Amino acid sequence: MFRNNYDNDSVTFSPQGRIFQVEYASEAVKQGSVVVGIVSKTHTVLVALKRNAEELSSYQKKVIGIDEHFGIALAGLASDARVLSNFMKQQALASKMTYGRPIPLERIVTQIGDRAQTSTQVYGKRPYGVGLLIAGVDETGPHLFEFQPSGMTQEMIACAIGARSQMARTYLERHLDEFADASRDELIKHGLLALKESLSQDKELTVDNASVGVTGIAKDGKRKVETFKLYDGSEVGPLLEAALESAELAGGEAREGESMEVDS
Amino acid sequence: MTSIGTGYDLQNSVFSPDGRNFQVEYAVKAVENGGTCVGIRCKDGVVLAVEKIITSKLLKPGANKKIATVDRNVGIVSSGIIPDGRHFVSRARDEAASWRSTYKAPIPLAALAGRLGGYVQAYTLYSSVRPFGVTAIVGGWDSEGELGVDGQVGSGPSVGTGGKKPGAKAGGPALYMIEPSGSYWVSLLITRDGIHKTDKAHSKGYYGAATGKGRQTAKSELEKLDLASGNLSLEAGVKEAARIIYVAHEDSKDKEFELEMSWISSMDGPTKGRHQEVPKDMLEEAEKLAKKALEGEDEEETTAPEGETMEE
Amino acid sequence: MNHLPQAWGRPRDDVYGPYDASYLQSRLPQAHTQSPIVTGTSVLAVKFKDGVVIAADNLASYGSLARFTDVKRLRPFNSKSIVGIGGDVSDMQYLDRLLNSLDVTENYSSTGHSLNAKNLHTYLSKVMYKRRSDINPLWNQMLVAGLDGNDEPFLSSVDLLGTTFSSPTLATGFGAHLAQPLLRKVADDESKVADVTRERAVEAVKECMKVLFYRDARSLDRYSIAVVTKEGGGVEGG
Amino acid sequence: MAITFSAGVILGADSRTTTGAYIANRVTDKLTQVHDTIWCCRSGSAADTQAVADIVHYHLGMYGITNEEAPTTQTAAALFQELCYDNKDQLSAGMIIAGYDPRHGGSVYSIPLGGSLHKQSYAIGGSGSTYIYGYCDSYWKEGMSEEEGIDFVKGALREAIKWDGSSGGVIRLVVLTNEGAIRHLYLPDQDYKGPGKG
Repeated sequence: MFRNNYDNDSVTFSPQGRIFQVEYASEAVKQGSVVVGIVSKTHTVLVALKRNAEELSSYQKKVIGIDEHFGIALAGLASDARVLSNFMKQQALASKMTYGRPIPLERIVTQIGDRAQTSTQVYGKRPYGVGLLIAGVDETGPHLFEFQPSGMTQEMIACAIGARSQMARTYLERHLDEFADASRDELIKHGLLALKESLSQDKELTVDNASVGVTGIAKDGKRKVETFKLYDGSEVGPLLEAALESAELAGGEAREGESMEVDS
Repeated sequence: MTSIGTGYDLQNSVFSPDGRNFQVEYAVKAVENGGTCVGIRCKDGVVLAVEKIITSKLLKPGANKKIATVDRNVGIVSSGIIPDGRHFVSRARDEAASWRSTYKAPIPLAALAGRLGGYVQAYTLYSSVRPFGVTAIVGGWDSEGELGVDGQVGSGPSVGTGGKKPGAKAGGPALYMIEPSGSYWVSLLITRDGIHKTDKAHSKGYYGAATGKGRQTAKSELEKLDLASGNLSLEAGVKEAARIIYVAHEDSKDKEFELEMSWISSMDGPTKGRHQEVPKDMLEEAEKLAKKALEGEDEEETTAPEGETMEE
Repeated sequence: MNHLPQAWGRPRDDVYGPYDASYLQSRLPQAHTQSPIVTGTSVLAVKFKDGVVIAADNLASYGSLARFTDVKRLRPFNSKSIVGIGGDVSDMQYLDRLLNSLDVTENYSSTGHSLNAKNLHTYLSKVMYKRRSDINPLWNQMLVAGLDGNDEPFLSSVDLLGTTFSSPTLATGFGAHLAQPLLRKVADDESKVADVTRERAVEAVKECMKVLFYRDARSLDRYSIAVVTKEGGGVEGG
Repeated sequence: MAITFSAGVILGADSRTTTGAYIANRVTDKLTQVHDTIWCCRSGSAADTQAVADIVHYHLGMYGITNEEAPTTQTAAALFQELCYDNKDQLSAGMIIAGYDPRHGGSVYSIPLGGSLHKQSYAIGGSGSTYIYGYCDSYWKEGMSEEEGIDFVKGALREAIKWDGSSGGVIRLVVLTNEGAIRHLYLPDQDYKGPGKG
């Protein structure tokens, strides 16, 4: 029934020092649809592929705004993500209330990391079955963090998690050097294209299944932060068009090249 | 691994017939795969260093600090399960804060190490929890000057306090290593200070400590430094720590890594008794020297066999 | 005979009339009635174009007795702000420790986040309001001087009720009556602050400290004065 | 009262305890030991101050055992302050804490009614203290010898006993130095000149 004797709970180490229950929880993240995050010097974006359970049902929410200055994208158990996002909303409000300052991202990320760690060390709890990308702006600029069920959190330049996310990561690694100086639009474009890489053969990005969240440093002097903006449904249309257009330009050449080779 | 299949290793807090606690031993395995950490107690401060293996190109360089600050004068670095390390640090901060709220002064390192050892040990006692998958190095500086009471006002006699024992030493650098079992002075490189009294209050812990994947190499390098003589300065210690991390990394050369270092000096030293990151230029300088030292070693190694062949 | 447990051991109603139990319910919510014992008097502060000047004398009075004459009542916070505290000295020391622990937790990470004077003032106002709502107030009046998120001079007050007030010049305690009118001559509204030099502000505060020493019976001629600017803040004895 | 001097600290007190105008105890010992070389002077409610001193005595004992190091005067002052501050509504306790440790030498702390903590070079407290502010301010010198220190404390206490109805009886002193704690006793019928040490 069990793969081995050491994977029944998260309070048992395997002889190699592994905790299988935590590793299995990471598998739950890989079951979720893919989400991508990228950060530049001025902006940070989250791009997600939404799934619907059946043809006529609505799509599962993948990107959630937490506070004015940051939002999250999730892959895995959505209900676990809701627990964490509610917690983050509370903490963000508490920071605003007590200090009148937007909560520093590193701090909120550490807090959920510490919370998740607890459920990997105590019997009767299970690890969270969700991975998160946390993107936002604070006093020290734009940031992107990855959160894993183990409680591990890392600051990233770009990241993709969820089903088939390896392809998106390959895209991100290939374009890594372009992100720092990318404009807001370019960053969204990269996000969507990375996401596109991870789609299965029969799927395409549409206004129904793509979500984009953006925040960044505001251009006009007084307000420092561009409020976290979530693009869903028809709003995604123009972003998608722009991205696919540029992809066709680049992709078209490549395909031509390929066919040329075949011809010769 | 004779334990596997006997059933005594399936639960924490269970002894095997030969008196072992396997779950704790397995936790140590988790540590042995972690990035190498080194701590050096110099005559005028403490250095902490860690090898951070770069697991993905997408990680933000220079971010994701692994050395944490506790109160103002203590640093902690750990090898093993990183989130467990964060839990450990969080507990250390709580202990330091709790000490402050009772005694209105910073917690002495010996007391902090003792409390943390107790905390970690408690996680080996119950089947409802698992042991910590980390070995942590705790380094800091106990203030050597007069300590006031937090919040006090007034200044006392302007001529200074009377009757101070001349040459009475207080405070100084301290370094401890806490393992998954909760033990914190059993170490391969523990040479207790023979000059001073060896009770808890006068113990400063280890001269040098190393854990993680490259600990064996690091320990033998530490032993070469003759730390017990108390001659190594903090500045030199920073360079040695960097070099040791580089040497210890040789075994996993194929993986790229980032070096992170922090230090704590005396009250009149460069960090004024605070735990801080080693300044960037100093870190780069230390890295440069470390690389040079490594190259030098390689040359020796490559020339030596050549020499042999020549003789033949 | 009445068998209710509440009536056990009490005089019988039919013989002595209904029992007056009102005294049993006379407990009010737990209230920590307290009043300040060892106290500090006024704190003064003036904004100028690059920062804020703040001052308070070094006296802690015990009633009318000038009991402690070496009490520093200006408390720097992370080199960007200074809090001047009047009122109960034991509560001032509590606040000092509170700010100390806040500073420790704020410095756990070295990634460049730090609380500015405005954040600090918001925090203190919540602390003060929470304590007054618990009917256990911290018996103090405070001025928070420093720079806000845009590096503009910041000056605001909080009192034992959690009331906050902001103005280019502020004074607590006796100073609110004696010094504030004089300080308003330097800058009576926010638009004038840009014309006030550091020297002018320091001079005005020193003049007011002198007036207060002459007219406040709980004051001392030794005081601390501090100037906070972008370059940081420093307290000096005077 | 307690003072710092060149080799440590000296604590001194009269010995009168009153209930209203009646002298309940004419040979009270108001100088209480809370650790080897950390002592305190108690004023205010006898019950309250004894209870507080007992609690601190316990904590300092535990501190010494668990940390394998004697507590400093600062540790004692912190514990006293916490108790007096947190329970200010219930307590009527004015404490002076004086102690010697090799690290800090002699230190004197005063904790008046509200529970604030003041580091001082000398401290006076209790009902009689109001009568000797002038005396102490005039005759105080920093870094006195032991003999000068004893004379200063005795002189001040004699004034307090003279003018304050609530002060009286014998004068008790404790001298704390690197050598440890030494008690002195001075009796009114010997004009406060003896028997002295021991």
